Amino acid sequence: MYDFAPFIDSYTSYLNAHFSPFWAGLISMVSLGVALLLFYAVLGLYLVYAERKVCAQMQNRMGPNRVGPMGLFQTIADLIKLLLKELIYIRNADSFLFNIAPFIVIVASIMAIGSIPFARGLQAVDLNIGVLYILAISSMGVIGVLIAGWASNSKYSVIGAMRSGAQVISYELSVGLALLCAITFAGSMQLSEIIASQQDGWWIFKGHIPAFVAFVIYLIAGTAETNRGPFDLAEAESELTAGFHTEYSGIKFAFFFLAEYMNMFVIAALATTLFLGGWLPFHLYNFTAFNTVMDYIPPVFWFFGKTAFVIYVMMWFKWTFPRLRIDQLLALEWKYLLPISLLNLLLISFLTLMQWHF
Amino acid sequence: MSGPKIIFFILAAAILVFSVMSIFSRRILRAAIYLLFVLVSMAGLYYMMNFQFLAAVQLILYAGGIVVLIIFSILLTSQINSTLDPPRKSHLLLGAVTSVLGLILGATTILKYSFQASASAPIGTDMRTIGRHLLGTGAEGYALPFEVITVLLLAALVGSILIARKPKV
Amino acid sequence: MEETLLDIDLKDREEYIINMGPQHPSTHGVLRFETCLQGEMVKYIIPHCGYIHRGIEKMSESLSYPQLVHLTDRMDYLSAHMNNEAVALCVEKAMEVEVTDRVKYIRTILAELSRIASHQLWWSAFGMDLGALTTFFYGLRDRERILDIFEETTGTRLIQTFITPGGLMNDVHPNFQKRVREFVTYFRKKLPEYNQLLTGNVIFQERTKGIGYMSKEVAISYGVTGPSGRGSGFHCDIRKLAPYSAYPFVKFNEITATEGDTFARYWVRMQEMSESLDIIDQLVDNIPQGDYMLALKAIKAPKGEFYHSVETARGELGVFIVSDGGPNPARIKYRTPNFSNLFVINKIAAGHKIADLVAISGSLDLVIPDIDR
Amino acid sequence: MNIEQLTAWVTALVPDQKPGVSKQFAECIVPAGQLHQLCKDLRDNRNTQMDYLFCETAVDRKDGFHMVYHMKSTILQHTLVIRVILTDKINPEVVSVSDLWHGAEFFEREIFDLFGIRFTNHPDLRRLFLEEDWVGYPLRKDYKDSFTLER
Repeated sequence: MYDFAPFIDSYTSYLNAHFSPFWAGLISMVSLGVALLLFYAVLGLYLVYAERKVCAQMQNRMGPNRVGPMGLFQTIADLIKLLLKELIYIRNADSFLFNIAPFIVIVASIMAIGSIPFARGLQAVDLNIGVLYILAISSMGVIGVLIAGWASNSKYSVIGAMRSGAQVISYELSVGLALLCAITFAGSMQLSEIIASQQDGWWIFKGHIPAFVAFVIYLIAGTAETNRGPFDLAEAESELTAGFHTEYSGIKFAFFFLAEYMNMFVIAALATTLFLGGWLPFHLYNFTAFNTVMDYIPPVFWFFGKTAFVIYVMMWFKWTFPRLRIDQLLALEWKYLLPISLLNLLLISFLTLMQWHF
Repeated sequence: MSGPKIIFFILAAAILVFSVMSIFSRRILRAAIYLLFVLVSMAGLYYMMNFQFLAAVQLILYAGGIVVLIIFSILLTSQINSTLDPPRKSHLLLGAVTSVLGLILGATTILKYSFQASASAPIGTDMRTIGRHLLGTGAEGYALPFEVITVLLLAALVGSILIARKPKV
Repeated sequence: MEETLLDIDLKDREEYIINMGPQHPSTHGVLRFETCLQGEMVKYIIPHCGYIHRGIEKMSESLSYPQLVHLTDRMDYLSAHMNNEAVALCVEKAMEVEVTDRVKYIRTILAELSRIASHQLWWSAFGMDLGALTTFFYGLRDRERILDIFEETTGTRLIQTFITPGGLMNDVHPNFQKRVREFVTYFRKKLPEYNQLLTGNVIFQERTKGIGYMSKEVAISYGVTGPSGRGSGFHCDIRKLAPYSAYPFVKFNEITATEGDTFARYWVRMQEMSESLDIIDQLVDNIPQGDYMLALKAIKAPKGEFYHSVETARGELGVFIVSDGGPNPARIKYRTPNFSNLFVINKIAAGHKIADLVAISGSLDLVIPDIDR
Repeated sequence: MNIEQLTAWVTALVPDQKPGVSKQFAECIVPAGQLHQLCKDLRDNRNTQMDYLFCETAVDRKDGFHMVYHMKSTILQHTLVIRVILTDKINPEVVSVSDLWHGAEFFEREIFDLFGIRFTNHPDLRRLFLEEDWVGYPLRKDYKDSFTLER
């Protein structure tokens, strides 16, 4: 039920039947690219909308409610505004790097989205190193931030970029180790196999307390890696005005903005896939009636529901916590998260070796 | 021409162009970014050859690690307006001669060697094989213990920084 | 005497100077901190002021006393009532008249209300300085109620010019007592919410405790008064030391802390809010009947020099009037709290991180027009 | 100490002091030359302990610039006003007390900025509010510029 594989197979076989292999390949690539980009843009816009609504809820406000029903078109209107805005050129800035930085950031986040399984059979590429691939790609984003800060020829930006670099490089370790925990359980890096291994229960439930610890560490480190509050030191607006994107305007600023939200989505989607069973429905042990009803809900809803939950938690962090200081941030990673996650990984390896998980 | 071939040529061209630009760029950070493009294109080539693990490692280590390190050190040491001095004429000439010699040497070696397709079945490069080799104790094993020894290098680095650091005033 | 700013060679190439302000979110106004950094660490700070210097003291020399009260609102615009009161009290002292008890009670209630409003705005902005954006909306939500009360009685919300030499501009609105009482019960419930959102937060405590230590000696030497000084254990509450208006009639505590760090200054202000509620509580039901304005022929200070100070939301505001006996002062000097509170920043923030500088300057609660005048 | 005691104390330190006009506080007019030594004594002596200079200002009077120092002891809770009259109205100069009270450094910068009184031994005597190239000292009574309203 609800398998996308036959649909995609029939599409490719249709292309193969009607076009030469070259054109079939090209059309399938282009259609995939267009679909991903559209998805990316729409999702990014609505994540911004969601953040504004969540933030408003936390702050006893209404949030956007004028443009469209419940303000649904507000971010689209904002995007149009940003598109039409004048791009400011900065004297003495390295214009090539200045212009390319937002693209590096946004390309990194688009590429990461490609290998996330949204539902059964709905995945652009199912690499056998899926998790590693996403880690590798998302580690590229920081380069964009670094050169954006440097090329702006602004002191605030440089400080923001340096902070961001130190932060992302440090927290990548914890993200990686927390993901390794799930990989150790599943015995594979392929995202589809990881999901398949959770058929009889999500890892967060099957993996005892260590899995939960890994999940929490992943959430904290993931939030830090996306430069979001309370870890938004790179753009700490009370200290550095806007950090690395102080000098950006118009669509280039929008790129940074979109990429931030899409990175958050990638982090949440990865958490969903590795710990919360991806697009698998929620099942109660041997409670067949309940399980059948759950099965009727399409996997896409399950996936996006879980991801939305994780994203909500991350927004909740942002709107209730004060920001950390840079030394506290690094101390948190190197003194607490990293040792805990190393120990946790050891524990999980032991659990897996002994087959003690459910 | 098939799709993969087009992509191969695009990647190959990117590697060549960006490596040349990386060498000739006067601005040091730009050179680093061109280097990043070269490395990413190389990762693309690996993907095309289905060496996915290698590609990901290339991205993590080189693009995500080394280039970030390079950028970091540039950020810490140089100013936005500073550009590298143009090379001296004699150096330029010497470099050109050396590189032409190198090109001739490389090209003749490659052209003289007759490449033959390997008869043995291709080794699987999926994660399982790599993992077995890393952690294995048989032939081609012991990779992980070897890698762990490199921690010693890290310890030495940290130690040297500690010793060399200016005392806190 | 330790190293002064001039000793430091500004041309040193190693120095990395960034400007916090005048257009910068951390200074809440047009103030510039020329901040020298070493990495993330602040080496020294040179405050530059004068961006909003309007020459209030010079202007006041050509204005009559009831007129120059209007200018005082524009100094510390968050303590407008107290600023008015300071001038009014000083002129009344010079003229040797005493206002009715009704005026005293109303002045005190208004002053305490604006103290709460001011602390609320400070709390909101302080949370924002530390990156907790939600506090801003909590603080402003409740502050709005005070401003509504002000608006009903005085006609304006921020700079009221309601207290004037000889009494008040007008009598209070008939709803005043009822609405103040409503506010007190409302805000008593809301204050714990503030603590839940920010005070108890681990990150917040880590960011504020032990940061920006100011010893009592430093506070006295620099003349840091108000909650900032009291956070260092400096007993400087004019309401206690030299009670004026209705303060002799009420029981309240002077809040002091001995830690002297950012958290102590924060804590003092939070306690002061509930203390102010207590003061209002004791006064609002007992406002006596009487005239709101003394029948004075002319408001003229006799020849001489007069000094009076009041406790505004930020500390000691002193008014020094030199009079030749005419309708306007020969010289008027405002000893404003923020002026003295500002310059301690280099002393207490040097050696901390940039983020701490923002926290420390937030905890000093600076209102820039009050510095420049 | 009360007003009489304080005045007597200052008289003991500076015999040629004159009583001031203030009815509110103890006030003494002292010669400029003895100001710094007097302030130091007042601050450090156990009986006076004037540790808190809460206001320092200048007044432009007919007989010269009056420097008015309001000081207070936070321990003994008594207040004293010291006044110095600078008769030179063109280039007034007085010794700085910023080494005794840190707060004075900035009061004095403001006075320098607006009255043009020079403070000797001041660590950082620059204009505080006005631009470095501002001509004149606005709080002087004879200050004139093109845009001040005349009354």
